[in-house]
Amino acid sequence: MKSREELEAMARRIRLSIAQMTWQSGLKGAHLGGSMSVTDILAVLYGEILHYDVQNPLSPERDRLILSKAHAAVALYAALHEAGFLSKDDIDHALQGDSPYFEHPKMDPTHGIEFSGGSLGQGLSLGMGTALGLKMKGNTAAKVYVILGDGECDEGQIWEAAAAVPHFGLTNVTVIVDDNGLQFDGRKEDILKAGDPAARWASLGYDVCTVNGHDVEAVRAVLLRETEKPRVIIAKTVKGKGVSFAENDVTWHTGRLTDELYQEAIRDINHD
Amino acid sequence: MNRRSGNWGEKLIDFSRRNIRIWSLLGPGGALSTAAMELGEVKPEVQMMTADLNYYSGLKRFSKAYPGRLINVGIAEQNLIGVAAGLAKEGYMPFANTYASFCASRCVDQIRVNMAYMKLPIKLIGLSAGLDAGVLGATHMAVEDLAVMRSLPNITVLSPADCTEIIKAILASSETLDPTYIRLTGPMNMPIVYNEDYDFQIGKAVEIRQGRDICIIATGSMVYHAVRAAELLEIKGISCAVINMHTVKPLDTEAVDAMQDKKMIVTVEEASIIGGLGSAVAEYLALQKNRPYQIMLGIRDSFPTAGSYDYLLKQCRLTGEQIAEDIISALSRE
Amino acid sequence: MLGMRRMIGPAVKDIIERENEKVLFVTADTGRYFAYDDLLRTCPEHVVDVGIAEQNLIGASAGLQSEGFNVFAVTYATFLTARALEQIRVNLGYMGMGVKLLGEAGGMADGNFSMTHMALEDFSNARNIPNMTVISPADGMELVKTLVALSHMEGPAYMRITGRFPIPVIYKEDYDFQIGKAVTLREGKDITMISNGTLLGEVLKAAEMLATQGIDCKVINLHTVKPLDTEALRAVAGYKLVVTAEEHMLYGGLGSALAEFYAQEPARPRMLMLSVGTEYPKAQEYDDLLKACGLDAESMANRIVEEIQKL
Amino acid sequence: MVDKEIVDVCNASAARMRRCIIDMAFRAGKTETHLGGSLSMTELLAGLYKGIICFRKEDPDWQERDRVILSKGHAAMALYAALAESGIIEEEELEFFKKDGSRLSAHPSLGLPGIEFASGSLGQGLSQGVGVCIALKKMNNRKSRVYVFLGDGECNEGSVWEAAASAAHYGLDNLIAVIDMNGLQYDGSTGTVLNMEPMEQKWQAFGWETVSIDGHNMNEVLEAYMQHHHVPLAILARTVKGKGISFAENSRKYHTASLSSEQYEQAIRELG
Repeated sequence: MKSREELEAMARRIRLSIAQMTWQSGLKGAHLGGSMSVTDILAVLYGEILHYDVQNPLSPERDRLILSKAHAAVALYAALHEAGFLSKDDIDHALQGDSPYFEHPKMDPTHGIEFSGGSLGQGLSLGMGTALGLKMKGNTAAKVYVILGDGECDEGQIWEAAAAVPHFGLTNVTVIVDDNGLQFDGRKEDILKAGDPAARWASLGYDVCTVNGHDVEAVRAVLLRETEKPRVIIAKTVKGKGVSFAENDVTWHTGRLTDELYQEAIRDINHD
Repeated sequence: MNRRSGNWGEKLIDFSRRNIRIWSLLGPGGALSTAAMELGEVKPEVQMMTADLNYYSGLKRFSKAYPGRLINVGIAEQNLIGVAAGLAKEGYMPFANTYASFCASRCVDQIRVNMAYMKLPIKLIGLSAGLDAGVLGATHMAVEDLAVMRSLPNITVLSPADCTEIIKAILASSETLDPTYIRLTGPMNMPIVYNEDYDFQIGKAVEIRQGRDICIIATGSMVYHAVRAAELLEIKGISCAVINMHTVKPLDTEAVDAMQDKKMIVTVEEASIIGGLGSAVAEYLALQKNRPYQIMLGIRDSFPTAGSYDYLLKQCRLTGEQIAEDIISALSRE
Repeated sequence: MLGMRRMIGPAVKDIIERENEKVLFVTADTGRYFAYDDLLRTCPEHVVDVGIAEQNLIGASAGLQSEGFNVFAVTYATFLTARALEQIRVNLGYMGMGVKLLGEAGGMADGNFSMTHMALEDFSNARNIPNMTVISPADGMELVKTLVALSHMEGPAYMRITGRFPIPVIYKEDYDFQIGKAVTLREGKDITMISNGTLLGEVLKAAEMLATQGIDCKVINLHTVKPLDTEALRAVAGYKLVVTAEEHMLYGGLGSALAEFYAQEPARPRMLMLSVGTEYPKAQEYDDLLKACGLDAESMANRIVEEIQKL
Repeated sequence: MVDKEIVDVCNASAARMRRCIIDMAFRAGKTETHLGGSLSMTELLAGLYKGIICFRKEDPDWQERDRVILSKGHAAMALYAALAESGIIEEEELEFFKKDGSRLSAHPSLGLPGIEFASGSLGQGLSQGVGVCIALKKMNNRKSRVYVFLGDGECNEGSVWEAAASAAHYGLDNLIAVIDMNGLQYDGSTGTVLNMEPMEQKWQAFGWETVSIDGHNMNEVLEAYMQHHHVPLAILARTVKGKGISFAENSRKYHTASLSSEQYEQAIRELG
């Protein structure tokens, strides 16, 4: 098992890559806020939880990770780089020119990207179908992880799929909600209150737990806990986490990093 | 996953006259069921899927014969496509069905991303396309589905003419990994176009009837009515070819080219005249040097009032007699 | 650098204050894209945000409209016309609720976000719904004129907002805008180019390039894709080539609408349909996308010259 | 307790409505009609139209009317019977149900007095109701209330949950969703097709008040309608599909069915 420090160091490297890709994207900018909020979760997943083999990326036994909140693509690219699926070169060219690694991930399982994304609300259905397919094939080794945004849970399709996962007995599914409390137009609370999200999932038959999404050990602990039911982990996070000027600021949903801001971001991340 | 070779020639399905009559009696649902049973037998990767229309789609028999191979996601069409995508990616070949009016509208974004963009081998079957469910009102009439599916890239669009062709189309679609939309038009006791076995190939139109003066290009249920119209026109001395354009996309442009010498081209479809087969033919001809005059018959740009199938066909002027009348009046205009 | 969409918020505010206080701005978590801040501050009672729930956006808009409001329902063009297509079909098409849909990032404006955020089938999906009016304004002035016209219009409509910053200036002076009435932007006698939206900036440049090669090119702004201005189209049926240019997939859009129309006419001009094509383009910047799809001025001019040589 | 007299009036009305529904179904001949789901909601509609809502039959567009939206549009027969019972349409017009070109189509369409929205495509009515309620609030109309009738199977649709979240977010205390929980959908029991239970917790988790009743007990029905609520209210009415006709009760086959003469005679006998 990796130490807390190792996981945190990995998260820090991911954050630095995110900042770098955002900066090198120039005027385009990138979805910095929602990428930083999901970083620690991805660090734990790729650092410790997910089973994958870079040499054999299509192994049937691999765990499937579906980033439904696909606008956090840069976080995924950075994590895939940590995992060894993407090279440094890939990261250095991401979001530029005709790089295949642009604002939303494009399906490329050999590089760890299970599905294309960009249209919110679709990932849990994909996860459900994948899990069902695995179950039907008798593949009990592979697990399915779906990462949703809290704003994304406005979409009705999420609730169609959410009802179906326990109904089909897909206990190999883990849903992680990156609950950073902000969506494009403002605070979740102001745009569309979620009521009691944990109760929503619980009423459907999930094992629900809430965790500090930036505490790598806590995240690891809930991911390692055995359950009989499909799981939902509501990860309380901070949008823009680690970059002081972007934290909890809705305008940093997408943003551009000038040279100065990039330097400031690097300082912040390294001192966090 | 072991795939049996695609030679349906030595297949289990017997395209005998007797069977053709039985399939016609059972209608599109029965044909789907027959094809599904065959696929269940020879293609282990095939999964049937539905959104609370297990009975309606005629797949009850399949689900009994192949337990666990019919996935019903409930009344949740968007989820239907997403789940199909997940299955497709894991190596299955999902045949998902729901009402054509819903699959071409409620879950277009999901179709767009999973089928058109990711090109996952999902076969989507639109039940009661056109006016078959018209008695249930405009919500259940699928008139824009051809246009919607055609504008999306990478999706093969099939619209078989009778129950025999429905079976052939479904079986043929299982031979490719192309995302495919199969549009089932026509009622129970569906008129028979093909009385005997014939060669069906995706993308290859069938000249059902030869003619000198004009050409009717029809698809789906309208092929039968087009033949009927051609027979009526023959009596009036107008010699009329009929083409069954069962594959609306990709369009068989060679078949259209062969008709360019005709005085007039008529397209007939049980679908909106905007964006469907008529439009596909017009788009192609628009780029040619000498384009024949074309009239486009189909459902005018409106929602017909609810009613029985026969009533609606008449309301939309899509019976053989009405098609013949409209052709004659167009000829007199031209 | 978001271009025309940033004009929506202020324009709607203006309409509410000066023209029509029944107007509501209903959005699905994309209000900020439309610079609605000022609108939100000065007339918050005119703003409704339903969250990232496009299907609910349309249903709720229909409910509001049925109670006598004039609703502008605004979000990404592709999520309106794809995710919520059935709700549009039933509420706006079938029931005829006069909700006005404003779709941002029409065409490839947000192309760097990949095809999920490009609206490349929106003309097709909107056009085949009965009762719909479909409009794509060419520049800032036309956008404002369209919004005002829509706020007074009865039936349902879809407005597509295209392009990035800077918005090309198509109209240098005031002109008469009417829904359904095409505008001739440039006279010419050899061929006709028909387009709409900000792409007209490229089209006009292409016409200039063609002029230097001795090809006299008329340019028509067919801002209303449905209903078609049949009079204007008949008037150019005698040209030796009618070129359509659109930020849309090849099938089902502006070019198809014209092909359908001319097919049934006595005079049927040869057409050339310039479009995104039959494959989704790769995600990249807007200007690069135009080039990749052959929709920049130079590629269009070259393609037309090639076509004319074949005639 | 509700006044016994009102209960009796409403029950009598429900009995007449059942008779109308059976007549309509029988007159439709061989075409199948949605018998089961119409009979399950007869008391719910009778109680509403006879005991609760305000409308002016001579002025169906009266601003202060209560609005009724039949989201489960396939139960149109029940709604038509209720409209005839309340004098909004003539009872004679029921004879034209489902006839070619008639105003009484299999699913409600606009043009018939008392129909607020056309329906037939499941999952759309609650959104329309949300829009109407917001509009009423904006217009300071505090009198009108909006009743949306949903099926339990219909709650599979994600769009229902988009609307549910939004109704709670906007605090729509003028909105009442009535869920006809007859436990059967087209393909079988709601539990086997896609389990949505426990419904009560689910609606509560989306921020609604709930009340569970026996949907055939008029006393409970009326009390539920009269319940005060500060957020939107979901009335979860347990009902019997095909209620009142022994051979149709709880039978999936009678979701849609045609009636033979013998069946019709038997149904009339059983209704008394």
